[in-house]
Amino acid sequence: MEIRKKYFADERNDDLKEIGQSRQRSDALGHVKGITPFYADRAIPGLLHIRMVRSPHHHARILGIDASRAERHPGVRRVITARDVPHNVYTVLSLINIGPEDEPVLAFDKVRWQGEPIVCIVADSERAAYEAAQLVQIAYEELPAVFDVEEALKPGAPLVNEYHGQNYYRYDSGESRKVILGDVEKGFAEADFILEQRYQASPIEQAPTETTGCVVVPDQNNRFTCYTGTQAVFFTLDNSSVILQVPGQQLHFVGGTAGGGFGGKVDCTTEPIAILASMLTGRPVSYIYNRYEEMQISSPRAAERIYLKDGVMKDGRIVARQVRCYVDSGAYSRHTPYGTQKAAAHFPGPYTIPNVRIDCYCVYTNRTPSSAMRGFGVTIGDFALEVQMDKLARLIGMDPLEFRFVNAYRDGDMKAHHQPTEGAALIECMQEAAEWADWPVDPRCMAMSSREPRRQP
Amino acid sequence: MGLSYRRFEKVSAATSFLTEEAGACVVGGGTLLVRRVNEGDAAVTTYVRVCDPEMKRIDEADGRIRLGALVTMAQLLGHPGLQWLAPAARIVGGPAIRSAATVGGNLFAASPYGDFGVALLALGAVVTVHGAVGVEEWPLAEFFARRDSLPAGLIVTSVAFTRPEAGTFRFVKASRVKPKGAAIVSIAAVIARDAGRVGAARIAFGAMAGTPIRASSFERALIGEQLITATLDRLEPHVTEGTTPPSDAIASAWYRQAVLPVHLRRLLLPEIDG
Amino acid sequence: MAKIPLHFILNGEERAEFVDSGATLLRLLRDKTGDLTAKSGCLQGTCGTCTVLVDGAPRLSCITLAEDCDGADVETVAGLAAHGQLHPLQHAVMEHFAAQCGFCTPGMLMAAKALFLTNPRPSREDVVEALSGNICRCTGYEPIIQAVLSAAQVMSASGPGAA
Amino acid sequence: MTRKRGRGVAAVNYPTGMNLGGDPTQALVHSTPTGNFMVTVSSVDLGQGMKQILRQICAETLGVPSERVVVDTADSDTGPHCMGTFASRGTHRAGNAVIAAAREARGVMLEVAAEMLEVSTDDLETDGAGNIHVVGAPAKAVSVTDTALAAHFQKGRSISGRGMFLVPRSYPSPVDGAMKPATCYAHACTVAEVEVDVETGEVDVISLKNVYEIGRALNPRMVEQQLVGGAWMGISHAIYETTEPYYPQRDHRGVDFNEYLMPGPGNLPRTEVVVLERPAPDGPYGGKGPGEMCANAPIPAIANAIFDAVGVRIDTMPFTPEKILRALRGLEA
Repeated sequence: MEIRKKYFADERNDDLKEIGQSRQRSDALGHVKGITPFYADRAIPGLLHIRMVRSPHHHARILGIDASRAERHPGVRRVITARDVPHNVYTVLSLINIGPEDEPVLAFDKVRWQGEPIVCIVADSERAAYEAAQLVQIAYEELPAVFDVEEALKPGAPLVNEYHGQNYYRYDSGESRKVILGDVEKGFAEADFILEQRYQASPIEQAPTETTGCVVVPDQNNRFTCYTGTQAVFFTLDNSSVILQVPGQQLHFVGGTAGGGFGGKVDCTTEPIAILASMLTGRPVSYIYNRYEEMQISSPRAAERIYLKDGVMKDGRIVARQVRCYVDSGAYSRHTPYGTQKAAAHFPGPYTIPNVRIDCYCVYTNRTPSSAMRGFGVTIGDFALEVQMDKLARLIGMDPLEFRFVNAYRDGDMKAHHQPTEGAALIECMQEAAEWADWPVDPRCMAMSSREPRRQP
Repeated sequence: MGLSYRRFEKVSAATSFLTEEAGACVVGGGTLLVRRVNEGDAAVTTYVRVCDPEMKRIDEADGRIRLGALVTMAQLLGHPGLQWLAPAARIVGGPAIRSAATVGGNLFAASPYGDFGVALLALGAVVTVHGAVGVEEWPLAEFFARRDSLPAGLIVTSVAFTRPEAGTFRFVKASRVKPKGAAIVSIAAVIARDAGRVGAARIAFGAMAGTPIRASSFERALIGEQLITATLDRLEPHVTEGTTPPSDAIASAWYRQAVLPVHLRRLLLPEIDG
Repeated sequence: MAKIPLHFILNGEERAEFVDSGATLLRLLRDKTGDLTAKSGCLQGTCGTCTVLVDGAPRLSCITLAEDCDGADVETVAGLAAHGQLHPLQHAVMEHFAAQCGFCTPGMLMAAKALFLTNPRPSREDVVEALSGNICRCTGYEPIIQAVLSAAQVMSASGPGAA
Repeated sequence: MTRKRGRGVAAVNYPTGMNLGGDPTQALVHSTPTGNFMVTVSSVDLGQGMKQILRQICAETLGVPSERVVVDTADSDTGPHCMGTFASRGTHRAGNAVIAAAREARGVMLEVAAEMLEVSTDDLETDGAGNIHVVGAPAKAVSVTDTALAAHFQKGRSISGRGMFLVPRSYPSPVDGAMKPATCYAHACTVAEVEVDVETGEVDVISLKNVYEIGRALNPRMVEQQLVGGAWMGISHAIYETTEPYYPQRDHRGVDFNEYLMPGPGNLPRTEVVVLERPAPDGPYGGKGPGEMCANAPIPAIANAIFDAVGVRIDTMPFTPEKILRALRGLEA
């Protein structure tokens, strides 16, 4: 890696002693000795283990649950169902006043995705828990399911989540988070060319090598210590406190060292139930996702479908961009209403476009609830935007990199979400890339600067 | 229920135990069975470890090679007389899998796994099985046909095949992830030439059905032909005949059938591939 | 479950432990010996984070049965640093910034050590093959490959028997 | 020729932090009696190196070597509140909180040193090596250790500081979406070169040239870790990964590392990284969050390179061999 200091040299001071130095990581020695303490790396005598009975159906009514055989199974300490959870229906973002509460810790009336947890087995060994889980009998009435974001929004589609009442998250701006700048229809009317395209991505798993989980130990003074791989200690502690209806001071979270996260460990799916199991049994309890659960039960990056419509001039200027983005939240909200809003803030990308209309929909379907992942709300949008940029350039017969220079945002340019651009550096990145990759562009591009105001046409 | 481990020195004793104990299963390298148990399959209640040293041996006599069922992929790779088989042994997982995974266990791997079985099928291997009724030898194809409904107590103890003529065994596995990944398709071929033309051919495909299968139609069509591009182009319709590939997380059935002829051509005519 | 007594060598020390019949080597190591260096990343044999050496061969301890290791010589990362000195592989991983979250690192180190036991002067291709059963989600593998190659150089420069 | 080469470019930006929920983080810094410093936070290190970065930020602010700083992360009994490690906020938010805490601690430290040296605090500077001295007179100095000992045992002062960094919540306008979603943006441009096998649809990424603008590379080797690993994840997203290969059908989902596809050590391109620095005015020493953004630009760059190579557009991620082969056959038809 090289740092090219010729750019923005006057904005940087080089008289720092620690900053800018490639010091060895303080955790490197622990890593190579194998002694970095991950949440499961504590020898705890008498540890109990959790396995979950999960829905085999994508969408079904629960008619009855019979866990009596599981309760009698050797090694089983406790069987937990929805009625044991003090505040069973929750949503993680209620902490920042984003509601409604829409997800049960343990399903009771309905299951809304294949893999949804229903019955929690707490046993002396993983083996005993697995055996008992197979003895739980649940009667279902299957319901029609919907898996496609646009199908889900059609009238008559199966209703996924009754807590919302419709298959989308209702923002204060309506069925979508809207961002509007200028008049997009006027822009299209002026444009020399119009291009409308559809992009899509399917869900992606964060796939950290360490699976999601926690180990809970009952502490003195009726407190519970939760060793966890969470990415958000207090977020998880506070949500656990809400779900368990216990004051936060009764909970002690220890974490800070995760075996990879990539956004996959911001939900709060293992800690509350493990703490509850510890409360109910008085024993230390571990709840560690197996690899199947990490791959298919933990929230993935949401699937998205994106429609981009652009109006572009022969000289390369994009004069209008319309975005319709459907984010597949799965059966519950988790962090997706927030990620969808983040997507709305990110479009139309790092380009200055006078007329923009963005509608981002957070849509409920009968799939694994989605949540954060590295690049949350942005990664798939960037894929769509930057492929679209390539197509637009070719449509008007311009070099794809030059086309980006023409439209790249600069300091002071108004963004679609009505903020002036500050600290732009896209032009300089492209200049460096052009030079380095030997990608010839017009000299006027190489003379541009993010700090020079755009000349209005 | 619970779980236990039983060790048997004699195959016959293990067979009797397996017949009596419904949840008992023979464990080889553990790559299939221990994983199943780890993932919660409570139907398995006893690991049966057979310690017969014969099952760990590699023997060759009169051009006939016998591999004990517990011979590992690592053992095969280290065997000086079997270096020609290395391409098929090396693609079975990373080194840690290969020091556990066995010849016998590979025969039980469901599609798209079990690539070594593809090689054995092309080699015309026979499987020796010990069961309640005694010792039998089954052609490998028959074993695969019966694999999902084997009688209780049956133990695969070895496989045997005739050493192919030098240079006639070919193997390829196409996978997405490199250097190791599950098969899009794997192909093994033993092709003997007779005066510039194909004299005999045994070709097997992996991941093109529920078990490894022989490319029977294509093999028949190939006899007497010159091994050149034009032949393969002409015979291409035979290549996928009889294949019923799975659609799975690696590839769809459509894709497997679409690229099978490409990988087959590249295996048979490596010098031609651009 | 029946408790089975096992004798084995762990990083050069004799050990005797009781295990539940049918337990894996990973459980034996983590639950009984206090050696927590082998990680439990999948329990499927697909990630390599639990890689240890058994009688000098790399094994996935999550799918290796403890009872098959009675009398075996087991090595983990805990035994890699001899007499308080880091192994060249450990040095190299640090120097090359080849660990991020660190969860795959013990398995990677043992996979690399297994390579050196049979091939002290590996090519890049050999290293790639040796690490092919170990998943890393952070680094993109290249720094790990470079670290292993450089450790091999250091070790071959310091003479045979260094492994 | 069955293999065709092409190259493509993509350029992106990425927000640091998200103000759409209110974005606070706190930190505490205190000195031990011998002048070592503890940073206490509840922020999480996922492998990106938070512990080390906060250590360097704290050391820089205090004016001591980073070896004298220990970062204690994520014990809810001792670490003050942090929203968590996500949205590229860790380094930026926790870093700023640590700066604030370290500044306060440094203030006390200099006051004690000033009393010991009988000068004004304005006349003092730190040498970054463990000493405090009079500006322009390095000999007139007291060590950080002696200062801490004196503070603790003689002066009755606590060399400590509290740090808070809050970006107030921005509520988007329901009418036009006007909002301030982030405080600063990182940038990237990637040029990808690929080779496509036209008979199988398989793509090999040959090289990635990545230019990243990340504010300030606070620890360049650690930045490189993120950027190289992130570029790999970009390739992985582009041509391998999904939990649902037949989306929106839910069949045949991968449950292990054999079925959940990612590039192996034998699938690596030549990945090169160049970093530009335009310091963020509100960033800790100008730093932004580079860790998330780095996976994004490679994906469309690869898509565009595939088009350049073989003339097909794959508008659905991931760009599997099957999608490419079907598109190629569509071209022929």
